[in-house]
Parts: sequence; C-alpha cells; structure tokens
Amino acid sequence: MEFIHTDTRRMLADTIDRYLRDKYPLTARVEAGNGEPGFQPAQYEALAELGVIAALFPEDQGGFGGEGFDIAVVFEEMGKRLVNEPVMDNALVPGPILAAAGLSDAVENIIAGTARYALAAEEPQALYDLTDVETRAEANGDGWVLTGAKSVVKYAPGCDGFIVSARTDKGMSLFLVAPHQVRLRDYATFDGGRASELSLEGAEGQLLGQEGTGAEMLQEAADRAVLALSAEALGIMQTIREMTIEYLRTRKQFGVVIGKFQALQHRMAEMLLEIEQARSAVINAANAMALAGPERARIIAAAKYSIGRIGRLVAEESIQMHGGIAMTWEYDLGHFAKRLVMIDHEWGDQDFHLARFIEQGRAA
Amino acid sequence: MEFIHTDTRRMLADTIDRYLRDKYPLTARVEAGNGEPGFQPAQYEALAELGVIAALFPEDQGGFGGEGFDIAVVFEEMGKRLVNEPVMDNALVPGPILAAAGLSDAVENIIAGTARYALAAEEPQALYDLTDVETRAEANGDGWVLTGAKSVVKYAPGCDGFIVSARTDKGMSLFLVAPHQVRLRDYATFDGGRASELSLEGAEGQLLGQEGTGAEMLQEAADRAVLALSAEALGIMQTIREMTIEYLRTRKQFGVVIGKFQALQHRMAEMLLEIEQARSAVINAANAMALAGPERARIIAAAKYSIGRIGRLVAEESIQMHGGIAMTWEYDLGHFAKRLVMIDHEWGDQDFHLARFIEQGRAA
Amino acid sequence: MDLNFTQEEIEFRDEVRGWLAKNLPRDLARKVRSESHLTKDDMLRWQLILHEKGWLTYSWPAEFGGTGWGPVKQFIFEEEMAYACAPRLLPFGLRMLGPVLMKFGTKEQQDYYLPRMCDGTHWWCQGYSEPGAGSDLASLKTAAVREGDHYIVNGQKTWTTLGQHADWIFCLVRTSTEGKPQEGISFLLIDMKSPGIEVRPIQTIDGGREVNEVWFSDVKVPVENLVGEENKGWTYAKYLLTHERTNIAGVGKSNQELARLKELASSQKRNGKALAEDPHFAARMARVEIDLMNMEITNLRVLAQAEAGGAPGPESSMLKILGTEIEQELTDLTRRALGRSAQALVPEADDPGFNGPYVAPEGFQNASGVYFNHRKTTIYGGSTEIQKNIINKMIVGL
Amino acid sequence: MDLNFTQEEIEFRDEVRGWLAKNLPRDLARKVRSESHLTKDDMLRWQLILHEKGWLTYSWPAEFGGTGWGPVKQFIFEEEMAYACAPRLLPFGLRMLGPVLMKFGTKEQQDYYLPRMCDGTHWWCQGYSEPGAGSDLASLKTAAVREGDHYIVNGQKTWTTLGQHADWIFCLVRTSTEGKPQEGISFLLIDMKSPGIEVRPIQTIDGGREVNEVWFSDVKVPVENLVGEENKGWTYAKYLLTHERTNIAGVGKSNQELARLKELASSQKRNGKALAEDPHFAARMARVEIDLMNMEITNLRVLAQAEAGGAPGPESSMLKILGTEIEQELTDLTRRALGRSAQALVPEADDPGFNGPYVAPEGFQNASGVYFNHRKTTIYGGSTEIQKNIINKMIVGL
Repeated sequence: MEFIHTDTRRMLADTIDRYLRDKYPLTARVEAGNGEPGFQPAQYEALAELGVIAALFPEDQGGFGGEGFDIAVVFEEMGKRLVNEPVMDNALVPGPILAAAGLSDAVENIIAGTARYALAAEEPQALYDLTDVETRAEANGDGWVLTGAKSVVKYAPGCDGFIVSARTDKGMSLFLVAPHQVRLRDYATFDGGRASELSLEGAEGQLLGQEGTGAEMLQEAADRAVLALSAEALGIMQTIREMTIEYLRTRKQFGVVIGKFQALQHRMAEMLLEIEQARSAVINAANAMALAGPERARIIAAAKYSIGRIGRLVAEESIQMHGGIAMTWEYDLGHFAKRLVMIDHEWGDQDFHLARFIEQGRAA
Repeated sequence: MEFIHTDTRRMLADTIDRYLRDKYPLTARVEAGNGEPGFQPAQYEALAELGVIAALFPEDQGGFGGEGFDIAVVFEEMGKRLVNEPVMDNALVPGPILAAAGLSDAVENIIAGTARYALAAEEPQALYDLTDVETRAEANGDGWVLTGAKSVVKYAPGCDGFIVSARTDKGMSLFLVAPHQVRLRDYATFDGGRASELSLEGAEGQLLGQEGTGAEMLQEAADRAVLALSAEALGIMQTIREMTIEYLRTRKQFGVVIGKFQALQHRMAEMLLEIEQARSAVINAANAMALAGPERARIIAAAKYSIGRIGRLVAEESIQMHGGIAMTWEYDLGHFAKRLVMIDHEWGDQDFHLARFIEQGRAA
Repeated sequence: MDLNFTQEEIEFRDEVRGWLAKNLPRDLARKVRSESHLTKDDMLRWQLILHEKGWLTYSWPAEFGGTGWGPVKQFIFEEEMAYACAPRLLPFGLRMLGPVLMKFGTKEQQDYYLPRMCDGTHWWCQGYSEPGAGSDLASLKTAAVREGDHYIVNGQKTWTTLGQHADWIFCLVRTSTEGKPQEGISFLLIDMKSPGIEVRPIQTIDGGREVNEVWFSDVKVPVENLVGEENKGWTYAKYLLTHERTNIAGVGKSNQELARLKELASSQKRNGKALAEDPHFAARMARVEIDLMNMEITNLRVLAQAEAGGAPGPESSMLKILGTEIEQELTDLTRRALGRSAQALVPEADDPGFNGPYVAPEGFQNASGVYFNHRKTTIYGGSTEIQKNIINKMIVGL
Repeated sequence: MDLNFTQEEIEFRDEVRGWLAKNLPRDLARKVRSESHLTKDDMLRWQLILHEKGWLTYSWPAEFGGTGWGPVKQFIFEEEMAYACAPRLLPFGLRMLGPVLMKFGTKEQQDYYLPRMCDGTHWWCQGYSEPGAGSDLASLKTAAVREGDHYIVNGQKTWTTLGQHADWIFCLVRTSTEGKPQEGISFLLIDMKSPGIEVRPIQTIDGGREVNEVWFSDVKVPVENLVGEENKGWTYAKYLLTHERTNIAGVGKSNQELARLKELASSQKRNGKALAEDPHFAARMARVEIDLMNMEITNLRVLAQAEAGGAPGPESSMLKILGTEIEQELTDLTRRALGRSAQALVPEADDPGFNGPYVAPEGFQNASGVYFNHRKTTIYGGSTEIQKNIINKMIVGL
C-alpha cells in the first residue's frame, strides 16, 4: 500500500504546476472562454509539448503513461488552475478509440498536439444516456452514411474529425466523420468554453472497430472522461479551499476576522472533510481503471456521484462564506465554482451515477 | 383566514393541559409503559371523563367534536406531556369504523372510556401497506371465519373487540372479532407502551359495513391516525424545544453557557424553523380532513413525511446538543425523543408517505 | 382555525386575476417566465399600467394615495402578480423609501418625492452597502460633512441594484464618528445627476450587470435632502428593513417556478421515461414541494398575525431563510433537469427576433445563470447567518 | 500509488481470517452479529483465547510482549476481527492505560500491571469524565490530597463504561488548583475494592446499563499508584487520546453492518418487491455505501502515513466524524427497514433458550435500541463539535 505518486508522476505534476503558475493567467483563460474557439490554441500546443497529452497515452500508442493515476495527476493539476484547454475532449476521450481502431497516425498527431478530434455521442433527447441513440448509419458501398443530431459537442470547430455513435442493424457502432461532412452550430458554455450542436444529413462515415461494439467503446471512453472530470474537480476544490481559508483568515466583520465565527468554522470543517472524501473517491477511481467489469463501473460511478454531491456543496458553501464578493466576475472564486458545478453536467450527473451505482451493485 | 382555535377548542386544550400538568407525572408514565398493560387505565378513564375522547367524535355519534382540528388539539396537548394512553389506538381509530357500521352502543362506550377496541390491520409481511393482506375470511352461515396473522397491534390485551382486515372473494373487508377468538402474544414497545402479535385460527367474525369496502374504511382510519400522530409529534417537539432552550441557557462549558456557541445557535435556529414547518404541516393536515380525494391524501402524506423528517432531526439534534445527559434514562429528554422517533414507525414512515405523496400527485 | 380566504377575499383575488389576464402585456410575461433580462423600458411600462389602475401603490395607506389594503389583500395581490408572471416591482422607491418618507419625511419631501416615484419621473436606487462591510452594515464609512447649506459627500457604495438607471439614490452616510457605529448615521437623498457621482457596473458571475458601485467625490447635497434628524438614520433604516420583510417568503414565485419545473420534468426523458417519473428526481421534487406547502401555511400564519396587528417576530427570519432556500433548490433542480444542455449559453435567445433552434428547451436558456444568480438571495437582505442569529436571539435569547 | 496490500500483508490477512474461523466461538459471534448483550464472562473468554494465541496485545511493541505489528497489520487484524463479528476488545487496559504505563510508568508499575491486564486478573475502567464537565474535560473537580504515603480522593466520575465489572480504575484527579485547569491534574491508579468507592449504574435511554457513576469518599490511594509526575496528568491523558484514535473510523464494523442491512433489505418487502429494490431506499443505502467506500480510502491514506511514521493530523478528527456518522446512518436505515416491527422490545430474544417467534426478523430484535445507543458515538471520545474545532484549528488556524 502506497499513497505517494511515483517519481515520474510527481515530476509531471510539478512541471505542469510550474508551467501553469507562470504562463497560464486566469484572466486570459476567462477571456478566451468567452470567445472563439473557446480556448487558447497556443496554450494547448504548449501543454502538448510539455508532455501533458503524451502522459495520457500508453507507450504502445506513443505516449508515456495512460494509466488511471496518470490521468488523475494531469487533470488535478489542470483543475487547480482552471485550465479549459480541450485536453479531455479532443485528446483523452477520442485518442484511445482511434488507437483501438488502428488509426495510429491520428493518435500520433493527437499526442503531438497537432490534431484534435471530438466524440459526438450524446443526443438532444437523451439525459446523459449514451445508449439512447437515434442517429442511423446505413451501409453504402465500402462506407457508411449517417443521419442524426448530437448535442453539446465540446470544442468541435477546428477538429480534424468527429467520432459519432450511430445505430445500424447490428446495434450501435462508432464512425469517424470528416469535418466538412457535419454541420455545427456553436455557442459559449456557461463555465467559459465552447460547444456545438452537430447535425449529420447523409454524412459519410468510416466504421471504427467492429460493427455493433460501439456501446463498449463508449463506456471505456466514458470511464476515462469521468475520471478526468473528477480529478479536475478535485483540483478546483483545492484551489477553492485555499481561497476560502485565506478569506476566513483575513476578512473582518463586526471587528473580527470571520474565521473566528464558530458557525463558519464548523461548516468549514465539514467542507474540508468532504474534500478529503472527494480526494479518496478520485484515488479509488484512478485505481479502478485497472480493474474490469462491474467493480470498476461501480467505483467510477461512485466517484462521479461523490464529485457531484461534494462539488455542489463546495461551490455553494464557499460562495456563501465569502458573501457578495464571490458573486462578482472580477473575483476568481466564481469562475472556479461555475466550472465545478458544470462538471456535474458532463458525462452524467450525480443522480445518473447514483442510479448507475445501484444498478451495477445488482449486477455485481 | 383565521389561525386561532375556536373558544371551545382553546378551553379543551387548557383543560387537558391543566389536568396533565397536575395529574400526569412522567415517572408514572414511564413506569407504566414498561409493564402491563403498558398504560394507566385510571388515567385513561380520567381522560375520557375530561371529554378527551368525546372531543374526537361528532355530535351524531355522541361526541362534541370530531373535526380535524379537534383531533389536532387533543393530540398536541397529549404529546406535550408524553401521554401514552391508548386514545388513538383504542378510540380514535376504531370508533368511527364501528359508528359507520352502525354499532352505536360500542361507540357510546368508547366515548365513555368504558370500552376499548383495536384495529388489527397490518400484517407481518407488509411494510406499512394496509392493502397487503393475506388474512382470509370465509363465509360461514350468517357469520365469517377468519384465518391469518396481524402484527404490532397496540394496546390489544383487555380490548372488547378487534377490527380485523381480511380478504374475501369481493376484495378486502373489515370484521369485528371478539377477544376470546384471537390469540395474542404481547410485549413492550421501545417507546414505553404495549403491543401484540395477533393470530386468528378460524376466528368468528362479524362483517362491518359492506363486503369489499375495507380499503376505503381503512384509509379513512389511517388518515385520522396520521393526523393524530403528527399532532402528538408536534406536541413532543414543543416540549423538546423548551427543554433544549432551557439547557442552552443554563448549561456551562469552557466557562460559558453553551447557548453562546454560535455553531449551536445556528443549529438551534434551524431546529426552531423546522418545528414551525412541522406546525404548519399539522395545521394543513387538520384542515385537509374536511377535503376529499387525492388533495386530502396528498396533504396527509405530506404531513407524515414532514413529521418523520423533522422528528428525526429534532430528536437527534436535541440529544447531540445536550450531550451525555440526554443518553440517560433519568433525564426526561430521551423518553420524548424515543416516542418521537417511534412515531415514524406507526402508520407509515417518511419514505412510505413521500412515495404516497408522489403517487397522489400523479392521480391529482 | 380556518385556512381559507373569506368570500370577499376570493372575489378580490378573482378581480386581480381577471385584470392581470387582460392588462399584463404578453411579451413581458413571457420574459419573466423564462427569467430573461428586462429592460428599463419594460419595467417602466408595467409600472405605469399599474399606476393608471391605482394599484402601483397597493401597499401604501390610503392617505398617501394607496389602496389601504390590509396584509392579506396585499399578499393575494402579490401572489397573483407572481402567478401571472408580472414583472417584479422594484422595491427601492415604493417599498423602501416611500414608507420612510411617510413616517419620517417632511410634508414637502412627501409631496415632492412620492408622486414622482410613481409616475416614472424618479427611478430610485439604494445606497446602503459598502465594500468591506457586508453583513456589518453599521460599519459604513461614506462621509457627509456639513458645510453651510450642504453636505459634502465622499465615499463609495456597492451592490446598488439597477443604479445605472437611477435618477435618485437614498443613502446611509456617516455624519458623526462619536459613540457606537450605529449612532452617527444619517439618511440622505441624493440626485444622481450631481457632479462627483460615478456609477460603475459590477459584472456578476452569471454574466449579468444588474448591480453597481456608486462613487461619491465631493458631492454637494442640499441639507433639505436629509430625512428626519441627523444621526438618526439607523432608526429609519431598521424601520425600513421590517417593511422589506413583507412577502419575503416568495410563495407565489416559488409555486410558479415549481409548476415550470414540473412541466420541464414531464417533457425531459430518462431511460425512455419522463424525468418526472424517475423515482429519485420525483423524490427531490416532492421534498421541495412539501417544504413549500408547509412554508405557505407558515406564511399565512404570519400574515394572519400581521392582519391582527401583531409585530413581526422570528418568523420573518424563518421565512427569509426558507423562502430563499426553496427558491435555490428549485433553481438547482431546474438546472439538473436540463442535463447536458444546462451548459449552453445562448444569450441571443432572449432577443425578440431569435428564432431558434435552442439548445435547452424553450424558456430555459439561462438555467445555470439563474441558479448562480440565486446564490445571492441567501447573502443579501440579511444573510442566512444573520437571520439565524436573529432567530436565536429572539427565541433562545443569547 | 498503490491501494493494494502487499503479498505478505495478504498472507497475514488470510492467516488471521483462517484462525478466526477456527477459534472464534460461534455463540459469541452470533451475539455480536445481532448486537446482543455480552456478559463479563463472554468478554473474558474471548480475551483469554486471544491471549493464548499471543494476539491480545497486538498493538503493543514487542519489548512489552506485543506482536510488534505496524499500523497496517494492526488495521488488517482489527478489520478481520470486525468482519468475523468477534467481540470488541475493551480499550481501557490494553489500548489506554497500557501505552501510558509503557511510556510514563515505572518499571515496577509495568511489571505489575501489564501482565495482569492481559490474563484477566485486572479488569480496568476509566475515570475521566465528571458530571457537568462534558467536552470540557479539564474542568474536572475530583480531588486527591496528599497525606503522608497516600492520596485521599474525593469526588465523582461518570460515564464509566462497564465499571461495574472493574477491579481497577485509572483516574484523572485534581492535585492542584494553581495555574490553568490543565496544570493541576494527576494520573492515579485506584483499586476498586478500596473502601469509600461506590459504583452506581446509569440506565441509558435504550434500557442498557453499561455506564456508571463512580463515587469516591475519602478513598486512600498509595502514592506509588501515581503514574509519572504529580500535576502532569494532562500530558499523559493527551498522549493516550492520540492512541485512542487508531482505527477510529471503524471501517470493518460498518462494512459488516452494511452487509447485514443489505441482507435485511433483500428479505423485507414493500409493494411486493424487496425493499432493496425500492428506489428511495436503494438510494439511501447507496449513498451511505459510497461514503463508506470513500472513507475506507481516506482511512488507508492515514494508515499509510502512520506506517511511514507520520504524526496524526486533522484526518483523525475527520475519520472520527465520518466513522460515527456513517455508523449512525446505518443504524437508522436498519431501524427503518424493519418498519413497524422496530417498535417491539423483546429482550428475552437474547436468552440462549429463546425459541421465538420473533416480532422483527431474527438478529434484529433491538434495532431501535442500537439506533439510540449509537447517538453516544458523536458525543463521546471528543464530540463531533470538538472534532470540528480541532479540524478548523489545524487547517484554518483560528
């Protein structure tokens, strides 16, 4: 039993931390998140150069990591500084799917930061359920033709390809679709980022992997995404924790620092305790990536549920303890809180994952 | 709109309050609750003489009340002093069923306090569901023969008759069964009272009302019981409230009265606020007794859910704020807390009633 | 004990409801319903419609041109406004300054200011909070120094809602540093066009720009703009705070929000079933609905007390806490019911010409913004923490 | 990062598990599983079985006859004991007084007392709390006045768990009223057979009689029964409190309770379906299970720190809070799963000869009692409020 990261991972964390501290100011991040393309391409490339993306892939795919704890370390560090570069959406999630389908050139480019892909899986009518798919794919000679719509595809413009889930007669499959084959309508996201509604009207697609294996491949991607989001949320919580402690220590009201008020002290203690529970949930999820079957699914679901519940608590309590200042755009806290809450809206919220946990328990 | 009770009801409340204050010491109540028959027959008769039972019945049945607010006033006062005489179980619940079946002599005796009846409706396999009935009744000449088992029938020994729910070919019906026809195995209850497992092995029974109308009659009785329990719980909460306020004002720790600790102050404020919500729930339920259909059912279910949720909060928080002393038998608080929590185990707990509320909302 | 309205009250309710159905402009109701941004013109338009009917000053005593309605009728009126999705009336003039002038102002002040806050001539805003003061209102520092016939005002106010539209501001200012902090405060009316005033909008985390900082640099204010006596401003402010408490529970608004949420949850699907049928989500909706049902009765109890002339007790603070928490929970559930689409920010969906398609269902384009915006409700107007202090003080007494 | 035990640790766990399967008497396990009352004989019987194996003093250093196991092995041992439903070992001698004597006692005291607390000769109890002191332990008043070779002890202790069985009591007593309250406290060993001691049982709300008041009237205690220095008792008590924190989270016990609850919920029926399938109840069970899963990792993190020689930080307090709240929630769910039958009080169901029928399902005759009994866990051993103060102090620093 060992709860200290390997030297390699600690070095990676330090490298990311130092880079972000020096070169990733929050103001630029917030500004970029409000415009197009919703992130800072130069930063994305710089992170790739730093090895951030390579750390998410195993050696046989051209990376130097790819395990659960690699993902956790990278995203926790990025969460601390509220990074909104599309590392998860355009690299971590699509990369292994493309690798599994044998598209190693694409994966190489992803790792180098020179290509981005996006997964378009969730449909407008579905509440987080990746199997609720109405998009159809029809065979057409060697290829396939897809028709349907996908919702809230993050960081879609500028991607080199879209991985789209669609139904065929043999169940659900994943297809690679070229950018010019899809129609995008894009908009900002509430936490400062960019997303698109994507529609396919007879789009040409290339089947990825075996026909009918889409659900499995998606679940694999979803588990990675949930781990990444959970670790990012943990990083965010740590920054909020530091900001709130600092505020309690310095902000005066009625002639004393507010951290002296016992009612706040006890609520702060609860928040601190819950953040430690969130940390444990992330560690457990990172570890579970090496497991298989319902045990892994249970732990991953438990993590996202925990992050959702605790994330809301941390966002709401930190704002309440700060008071009015936390409601302003200029004060950093709100941006962290917003991202923290929006994480609950990606890849299934706490209710979705609690239900999944219960289901998997029956299966186990 | 008027939130003050009528003069009659205020006089009734004062009368009960004065009587209980003078003549109903907690020590005797606790002692009686640990022995047989689990209550104090002389007290029961005295309460009947005082008009406590008559207040629960309408004039045409020989009482002088019987409305929702009569029930609420009586049980709130009894709750304040932790009365465990079987006014609900042996009078309020069975009385109107017997009245509806035309047994006016029995009702007269109930009101006079000279006869007691008990409803035996819930079965061992059922979790509060009164329609989950396996007891069977077979016609036998003019009468009926019943076979089955009923669970946790409160204050059964010494009753003059049992109202038993049983299935016939036409659905569920209620039957009056004489005491010598049933077998009782009785035991103490955790909150200081008495209950029995009741079994029927070919017991003779008399059909009450129309065959197949048992479910309706039971629901009517259940609504009355829920209102009474909710009002009793409110009375208990008020006493706990006073005890806790007094304790916070006088108990010193670290050199100051503990009521000065802001963390406790804020929790006390929450508890006080929730007790007011419980009071509103009881008022709403009392008022709803005059309504019909799903609207009444919804409000009654909402009240029991509220009482269950708030009751647990009040019991747990008051004990925690008191500390060790609240864990002792000699200190009064624990007895109030125990009854408050056990009320959640009678006539459906908070989960049961939340589900019922949701169902009725769909029906409405 | 009788929870029902009297026949007269029911008729009154029907009258209000009928009038609103005819006279509330559809476009305004639609905007309110979807929690879209209201312009100054939107708000003034509605104010003048009500003024013409004589209902704008529904809470004022008859002698000042009000309706003379008691608390119950006022409550019914407010609830019907909320159910109909009428724009909320800004409280600064009508509910805050108005009552203070009626009680403590001179005849001249009353005659001058009261009609003008009704007919749209004067848009009022409030200058109470200061940076660094927060819940500790009495620690305010904005100074008014008497020089001849004027006060010279210097300092800064913050959280001034819709101050960018305002013609006048009523301020608490420090006229003395003697004694306890509460003792040197005065209540001053200041023309926003006075030289030396600068309004700077504060952008809030939901992206909105409703609140402002107001800066005062050597602003000259005539002494006749003082309300009541110098250094007695704290008394007037406290008087005003108790008036602000009316209908603090927001029963009507929350009931309207709940209905909207139920509609949404019936149309959203999870596992092929309506979200409203999902047991977990249904349970969360039911819990908040029951809290709201109970609060509605608690609110009626307080109202009946007020109607009978009783003073507001700790129940006001309870209703503030409950009302805001229920509202917040409803915004949380609404956001969650939208699933992934709650992330989308489509501000142009508010534009009259916008023609879709939406990302989230129509009327819910800004649910996350609404959720975050509502965080303020437990902070301002006496934070939840302050209300708990009050409840404890009034009941436990420590 | 590696959450798994080493091969050696896994073999150790299997060894413990195997031994327990063979050596833990069935009747004791059954009693523990159904949370029935254990007699003094029950507890001693199990203590001697462990003693013979050499595992009774599993937490002691090898030099004092312990196993010398590190924190991880100790934890594994404790968890296996909990899973197997072994009777809990009383901490008073083995985990509390023992370590204090090893650190601060004389050689004579060590040689005399340590073996006797193992072989059943001395049953120890604890004399810390006093009426009216509660969480403010240092305000204790029981006085020990030196007279020649003896201290004369007068006063009263309370909450003395199983004091009715005890041969000896270790006490905090006041030997000086100078300075801060903490400064005049001494640590004294007292023979319970001494004249002037009276033990009075306290009945608790669940009907149990596990705790006692202990009264001292002019009790003569030889000075050689003083541990360490006079007036330094507070230091020893604090040292002891940190030792008491080991495995405070009770992961094994809660996991065992959860398994029991799941079994119960699978056999209880609501609407013809198992209660475990009821979405509301399933959600409540899942929530506590997830909290417990997370706490298990938090606990392992603390353990790994301890194994590496780290000092216990605020995590100990967090584990105390979490562990007791999870335990309480499990007792609440168990009670609720029983429905109406949780009301029944059938103490004779504990008797060996009892032969049913039960009211509640077998093994759950006292669920309401267990629920109420567990209220104490957030009060004693440093209440939740005290733990929150500690967390705040250690992290925020105010």
